[in-house]
Amino acid sequence: MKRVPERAPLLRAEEVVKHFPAGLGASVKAVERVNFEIYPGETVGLVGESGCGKSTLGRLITQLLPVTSGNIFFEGVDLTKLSGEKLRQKRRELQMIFQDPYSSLNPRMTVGDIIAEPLENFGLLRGRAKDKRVQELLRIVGLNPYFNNRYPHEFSGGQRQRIGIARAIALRPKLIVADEPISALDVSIQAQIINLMEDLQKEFQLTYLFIAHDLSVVRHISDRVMVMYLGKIVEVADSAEIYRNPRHPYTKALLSSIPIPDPEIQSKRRIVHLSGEIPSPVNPPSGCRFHPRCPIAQVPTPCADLEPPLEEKARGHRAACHFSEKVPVAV
Amino acid sequence: MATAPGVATPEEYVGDTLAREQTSLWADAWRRLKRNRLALGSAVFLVLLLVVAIISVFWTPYPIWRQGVAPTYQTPNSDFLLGADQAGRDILSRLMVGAQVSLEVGVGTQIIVAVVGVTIGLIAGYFRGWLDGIISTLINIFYGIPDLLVALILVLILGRGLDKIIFAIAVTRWMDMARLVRGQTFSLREREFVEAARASGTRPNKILSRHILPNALGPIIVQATFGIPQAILFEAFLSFLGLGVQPPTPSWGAMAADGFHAIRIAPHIVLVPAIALSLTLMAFNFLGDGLRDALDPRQKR
Amino acid sequence: MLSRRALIFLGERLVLIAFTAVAVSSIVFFGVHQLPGSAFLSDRRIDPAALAAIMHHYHLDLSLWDQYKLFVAGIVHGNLGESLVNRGIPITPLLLREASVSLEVGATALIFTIGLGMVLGVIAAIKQNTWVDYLATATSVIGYSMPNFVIASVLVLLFAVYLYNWSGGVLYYEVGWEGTYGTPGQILLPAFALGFPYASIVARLTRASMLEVLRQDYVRTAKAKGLSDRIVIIRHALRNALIPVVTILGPLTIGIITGSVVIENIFGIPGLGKEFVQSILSRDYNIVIGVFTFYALAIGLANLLVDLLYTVIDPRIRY
Amino acid sequence: GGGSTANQGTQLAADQTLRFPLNDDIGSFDPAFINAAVDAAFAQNLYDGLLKFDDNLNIVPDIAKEVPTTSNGGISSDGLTYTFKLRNDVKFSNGDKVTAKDVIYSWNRAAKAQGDYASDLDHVVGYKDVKGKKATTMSGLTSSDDYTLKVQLTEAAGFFLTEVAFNTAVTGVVSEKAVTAGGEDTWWTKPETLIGTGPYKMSARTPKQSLDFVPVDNWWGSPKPVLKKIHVDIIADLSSAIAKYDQNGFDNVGFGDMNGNIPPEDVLRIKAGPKSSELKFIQKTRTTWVGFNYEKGPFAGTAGKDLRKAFSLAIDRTKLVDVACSHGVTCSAATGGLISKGLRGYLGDNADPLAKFDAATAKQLLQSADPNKTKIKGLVYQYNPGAFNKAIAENLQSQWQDNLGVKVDLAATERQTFFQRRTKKEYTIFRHSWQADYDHPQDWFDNLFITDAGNGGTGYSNPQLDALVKGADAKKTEDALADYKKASQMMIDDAAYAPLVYGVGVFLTKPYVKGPQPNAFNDPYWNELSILQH
Amino acid sequence: MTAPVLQVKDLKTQFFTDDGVVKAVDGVSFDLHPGETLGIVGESGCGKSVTALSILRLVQEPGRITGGQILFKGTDIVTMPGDDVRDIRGKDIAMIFQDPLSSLNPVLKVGYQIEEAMEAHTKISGKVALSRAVQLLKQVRIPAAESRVEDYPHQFSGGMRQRAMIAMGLANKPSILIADEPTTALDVTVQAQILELLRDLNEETKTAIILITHNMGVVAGLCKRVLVMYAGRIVEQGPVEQIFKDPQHPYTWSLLQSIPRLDADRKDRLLSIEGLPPDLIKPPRGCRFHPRCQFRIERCFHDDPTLMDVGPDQEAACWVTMRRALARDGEARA
Ligand SMILES: Nc1ncnc2c1ncn2[C@@H]1O[C@H](COP(=O)(O)OP(=O)(O)OP(=O)(O)O)[C@@H](O)[C@H]1O
Ligand SMILES: Nc1ncnc2c1ncn2[C@@H]1O[C@H](COP(=O)(O)OP(=O)(O)OP(=O)(O)O)[C@@H](O)[C@H]1O
Ligand SMILES: [Mg+2]
Ligand SMILES: [Mg+2]
Repeated sequence: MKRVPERAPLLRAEEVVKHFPAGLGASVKAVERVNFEIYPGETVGLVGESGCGKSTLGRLITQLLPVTSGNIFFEGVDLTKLSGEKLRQKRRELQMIFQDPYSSLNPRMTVGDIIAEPLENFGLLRGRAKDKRVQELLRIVGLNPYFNNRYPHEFSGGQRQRIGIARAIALRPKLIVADEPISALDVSIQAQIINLMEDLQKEFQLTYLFIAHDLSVVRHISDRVMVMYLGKIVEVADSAEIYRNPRHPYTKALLSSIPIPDPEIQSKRRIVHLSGEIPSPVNPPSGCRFHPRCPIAQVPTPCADLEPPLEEKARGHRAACHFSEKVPVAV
Repeated sequence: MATAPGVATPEEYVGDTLAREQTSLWADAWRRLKRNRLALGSAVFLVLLLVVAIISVFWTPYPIWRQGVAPTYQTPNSDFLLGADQAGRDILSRLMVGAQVSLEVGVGTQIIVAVVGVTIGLIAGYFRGWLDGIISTLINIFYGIPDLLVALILVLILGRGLDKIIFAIAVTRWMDMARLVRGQTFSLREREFVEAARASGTRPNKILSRHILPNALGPIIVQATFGIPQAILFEAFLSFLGLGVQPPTPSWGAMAADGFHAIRIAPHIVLVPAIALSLTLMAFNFLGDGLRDALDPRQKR
Repeated sequence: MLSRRALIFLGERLVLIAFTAVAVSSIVFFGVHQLPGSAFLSDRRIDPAALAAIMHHYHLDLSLWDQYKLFVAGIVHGNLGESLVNRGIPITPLLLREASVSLEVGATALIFTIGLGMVLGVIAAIKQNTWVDYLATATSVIGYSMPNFVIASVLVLLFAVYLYNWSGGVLYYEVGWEGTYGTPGQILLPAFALGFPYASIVARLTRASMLEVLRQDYVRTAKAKGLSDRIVIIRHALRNALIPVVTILGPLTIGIITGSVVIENIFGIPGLGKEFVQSILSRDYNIVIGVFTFYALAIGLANLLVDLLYTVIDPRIRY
Repeated sequence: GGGSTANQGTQLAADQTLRFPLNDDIGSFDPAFINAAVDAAFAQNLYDGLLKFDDNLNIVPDIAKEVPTTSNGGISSDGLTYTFKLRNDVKFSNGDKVTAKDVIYSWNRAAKAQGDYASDLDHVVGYKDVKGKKATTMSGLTSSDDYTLKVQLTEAAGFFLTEVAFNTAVTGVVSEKAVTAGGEDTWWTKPETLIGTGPYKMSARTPKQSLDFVPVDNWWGSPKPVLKKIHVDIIADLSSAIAKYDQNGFDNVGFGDMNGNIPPEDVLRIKAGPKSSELKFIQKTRTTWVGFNYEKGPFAGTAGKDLRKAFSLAIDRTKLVDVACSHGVTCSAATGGLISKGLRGYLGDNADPLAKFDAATAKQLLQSADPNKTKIKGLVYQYNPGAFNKAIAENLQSQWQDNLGVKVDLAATERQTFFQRRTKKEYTIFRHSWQADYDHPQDWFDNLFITDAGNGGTGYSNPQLDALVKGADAKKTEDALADYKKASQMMIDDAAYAPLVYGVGVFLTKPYVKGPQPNAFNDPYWNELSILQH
Repeated sequence: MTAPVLQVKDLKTQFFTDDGVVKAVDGVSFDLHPGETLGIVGESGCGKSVTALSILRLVQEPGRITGGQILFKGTDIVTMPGDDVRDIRGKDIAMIFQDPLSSLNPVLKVGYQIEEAMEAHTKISGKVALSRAVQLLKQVRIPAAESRVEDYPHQFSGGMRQRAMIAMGLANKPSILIADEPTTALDVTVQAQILELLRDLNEETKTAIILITHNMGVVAGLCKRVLVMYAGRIVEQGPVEQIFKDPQHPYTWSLLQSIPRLDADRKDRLLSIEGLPPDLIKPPRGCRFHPRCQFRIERCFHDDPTLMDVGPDQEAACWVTMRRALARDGEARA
């Protein structure tokens, strides 16, 4: 198991906030004062229920969306202060892999053109050199290099996801944000992509932010895991640690809900019930955002009126809970 | 290991087996279109119409202006296949030139509409914000007024002439295209491949030209195809109210209007251009339907 | 029943419609004054002094801007001025009456349009790819490929002429309008001519929308419950299929308005459409502007109606 | 006059309603403003003047007891003073008596209003002051007692009585009381205040939809009205109106100046059918010709004479009327000068050499005037739209191309714009026409042909003609005719125009409508009509 | 053993598309006993949903059942008159679908849609139906059911919609409930609740459940027996414990190996199944899985295996079976 290196972070998010206008002066508080770091060479997993702000955070990091406030430092440079050509130049280092292998490739462009586009944008390679590079990239991701003049719709989902990966690594970026790269794929294909991503990481010293809602996949691929709930990061820890010793009741509930493909174990497991549904991000609950659903919350104080800070509960293990010690251990 | 013919085997690359055979999306669409007999028949009809229109530039059985080549109100006979009109002019000749007028109006209008509508739509859809606000308001205002009547006033202000009619119709018909392209751009902009292009540092103009426009082209073509009969109808309407092209240039609408009062003594004067008009409109509509089905496989049955 | 919110919404919309009407009439105001020619020209002698006197009477000697101010002052009082050609006729009551006539015909056409269109569309969708479908589809393509003047002239030929001759003058369509509002019989034919092209469009839209809805999961759910086909179609499919159909009510209104320009002339109906052509050709500026104001109001109200209908049909939409 | 067909019996029908259509609403019923024939067609039944035209266009007394002449002392020997003796039994429809004061009021009011026909009074002393707003009454109008009116003229005018008789405009008598009560501009729009002395009064009006008239009780004149109601529907498309006539919804189509608007196709259809006897064709006083720009362009001045002539001779008018007027039914070739057939000043059939068809000469003239056809290149014939004008334009184009080898483009410009541009002499070659107001050549020459005539549009100027016309205008009509004819001859010599057609009015009247036929100017008076049993 | 309530015998359902005939279900047979919970797993497009829809004869154009029998309590649904099928639908066999939002009619109240399910089969007054609907909503644990019956679907959250769908399914106390991926669109926490609900309902009402899913974990938690489908066929079936512990078909085995598990130690690499699922218009000859199978033998290329007994109550369609394959690999390694 890789240890988190004690180096300067590749990326640091400070108090990042994203609000979307939702009409009549209201706003969707998609991401609310989030802080975290990503170190070079590691894979950070980001999990959470649908709509908790994972994708938004991913898009903020790659600057596909402007932040409402806060800063994102990439190798010490504040991305939120950049714009236009300067930002464009930074994009060489920051790439993204998308969830939907069908809508993430332009159906009117050949696969070769799709992969070559990032190269062209920065004028890196031309003519035959470019073609050769494209073919090499195809080979790297396990596709036949001579399919470079085919169109995306001729490929299957898994193959398309490989094309998306080839495009993402074309510029040799330092950080890749992968937004649920496997959740749209057939079960039998998912492992192919996970393995490919792991291989590429080794080969090109990539750093991943891996977004998923499936904790078991995240745990498999990540060195560290961040758990998000309603726009906030509620827990960050080493991936083995978080499974063994969750310090946030939400993480605990999430873990207990994941079905294990073993009837014997599954029939013995006890599910931590969360009452109610995920609240609206337009009017998030006061205090700890999780308190209305929390099995161990003490209402009204402190949970309903005091927002718990994301603080170190153990070495390299941070959680945002007033009663983290009460979270039951093990599954 | 022997491989049975026609049986897929795993090879060195995962990508050796393709999910489908090689076809470009356009070829695919063409294949679907070819199967639609009505659309294909319409396309053939329209090509013939185009040929007739081109021929009419150089030759017509009789000069379209010459009166008294036949007795007035002559019903169709072997010399005058479609009869003669109230001034004793050959209707067939006039019908041929009328095809020319209709096609010019239809296509000319749609070219302007396409250029203007696509540009405006792309700008509004891609850059959004206040620009989109202004454009959308403009579009809504134009939708709130009776287009034809505005075109009519414009023709009165500008004066007659094919170019002016084309302009006037285009001025009142650009919104459909602009709204369509705006909507397309809006949704395409949100598609992940556009995000991917942005993420990999593609400049906006290239995103518009390489990613958004080509993907919106299908609906644009369909819209333009449906726009043509509309424009032709507009011209016929204006002609019917006596505001069409200058006589003796015949437009089908004007021919019908001129013969309108003769409907009780010589219905063919009205019916011939009316049928030609209806057939042409029908052909464009069928072709539009066919194109839409072909270019939008979701509707495929 | 109306909530406060709904009332505010309604109020806002009505203000907006009024504003649009003023805006449209303003544009038309400046537009028509660009038209060459004037209402006072004829092949008679044109004495400059006399002309000046008339121009003065109608304030046409003022600057366009001053005229506009007068116009706006008038319009807020609902006064659209006086006809330039038919002297001494105040426009507002005239147009109100003509609008009511057009509304009568237009509404009949609209009812007819929607009724026939939906029936054709639904039948075609249910019997997809059968001869019924082809027949209905063909009818509708023919319908919107025929200019309304063609339809109207054929109808006149059939019902006013051939039917009269055939029945020996017993059965016939009486051309020309009795009084202000005509008889139901007299409304029917123009309403048909006016509505048929649009009925075809509605039919086509209904068919497409119906087919789309019939593919939806909830239709499958309804079938899985064991509901009969009739109930599935009426209760589950139709109402949802109506939603996109309602959308075109706005454009439909515009279509019927423009269509009325031709139809009213052919059938001799004393409505706004007939007025429009006459007044613009005779440069009766005030009437042209007035007609447009009415049209803008009608279109605005139609769109409001569409939005209200939405809330009735689709509970997801709330204002 | 007299009923046309009486085979249906001579019994009067129980329902004495006359129904006929108009294609547009009337412009005004205020005599001071009336300027259209359609308005006049109604006004003649609502108002009276001192004199009027009878069914045969003779000037006959109306409110006046007799037509003034030199012999009966009504006209002074210098032709400057006219004295009218008024009947003393004339009443307005509200019962008020009519006196000379009412006449003076009406005339002054008209002069002040400066409607299109106000100039009919321009020979009256004091008119210029009223026009120039220096006075409100014309000093030339005086009355010694309630029933005597004296009119002073500034110069002798042979056509003055004609102008007085043309009483539907300007000289019609209105009631001051009613005008004041109803408002200067609006009194005539309401049945209550539309007060005249005629046999009928307006009983209802829905603007742009219908008009209704009923007889005035105990009307003072004769014959006493028989028709109990006149109902007029406004139907934009006359074909629809004719369909309604076919269905017995109308008793007549053509009254109210609609006789020139009946589509030739309907005329042909009815003419070929069983009801052809219901069609009546009346020679109307309208002439259509081609105007040339006399000031600039290829046709200008004396230099352009040959070209003008060539264009005129190249027109085969038989073919023209064949196509444009349903085989010559709705119009006839204009072969006797510009003043229409049937009017004083008409030169006689085939008297106009410009109306000859002679393609050979035409070509020759063109060849000598413009051998390379450079001057006439890009020629555009201007007209205002309308089925008739368009048919003529298209036929002219066809003929000029065939007979002269000249390609002339056509340009339709809407009526309103057309007149404006034509008056500004922007057009080179264009449609021109005139409908006589009254039967006097002065109406034509002063309006159209003298230098700077208000409605010329050509810029035609011939000082000799001007002088001749001025002299003729002062003469008594009978004496002046020769001069006018001479003036017409001058225009022929100048080839000032290319004559086309004279208008023919078409009337469709049910056989049971009894009464006189319309004449060149007017519909029959309603009080002379009745409905027979049918 | 009781008689099966549903017997599917050699079911064949095909779609006649422009591109060719899609053999979506190609000879599927299985039995369902009263009160049983049966899982059907397989990756996308293998024919799970079409099988389910075929049972209620809800396959839409251009699809058609082209062969086989579906015996419900002894009578064949395939050949039944339409009206009789309609009687069975929703009354004896109920079905719930994957996307609860699109499966509920957006313009009708939730309560009404449940009442309708009852009124389609029994004559009851509106009042009774309404109180039944409230009761059903309570049964599926929807809080404040009395007021929520008046809500429209869009006012419900995802989990509540699926509960409402289940309530609708239970309205006529059917003997079979077919749930087609009832939790795929839901979050894991909600999924856990729905699965628990289904388990409880199965125990309470003894309704037999067919649960369709592609998630092996979901089957493990709910079902007693499982069918594994691949390319329109059943490739393996048996009791859940058996299949998960000792899968005999390489496809089942690979599937279980290829998914990361929370409970196991983290592995460096997952086992991956190479290649693509086959095209059902032109499926591979021989065993349909052979192009992707790492244990194939010569015979697999041309011989199509049928289900064979591979253990107690366990069947697999494979010439090799994992038992033999693993033994062979062991030999090779040794
Ligand atoms: N462009 C946008 N405009 C408005 N609201 C948005 C926008 N994008 C996201 N949101 C809202 O922000 C919240 C977070 O969305 P986000 O897509 O980041 O969630 P997620 O965690 O990625 O969910 P999922 O697992 O469904 O992908 C949601 O409530 C969403 O509705
Ligand atoms: N309407 C249709 N037309 C053509 N082919 C169809 C149609 N519906 C289903 N199919 C085909 O039938 C096969 C089986 O589909 P089915 O929906 O049963 O798969 P599934 O196992 O339920 O997959 P998923 O997990 O995606 O729901 C697929 O290959 C599909 O392409
Ligand atoms: Mg997301
Ligand atoms: Mg499925």
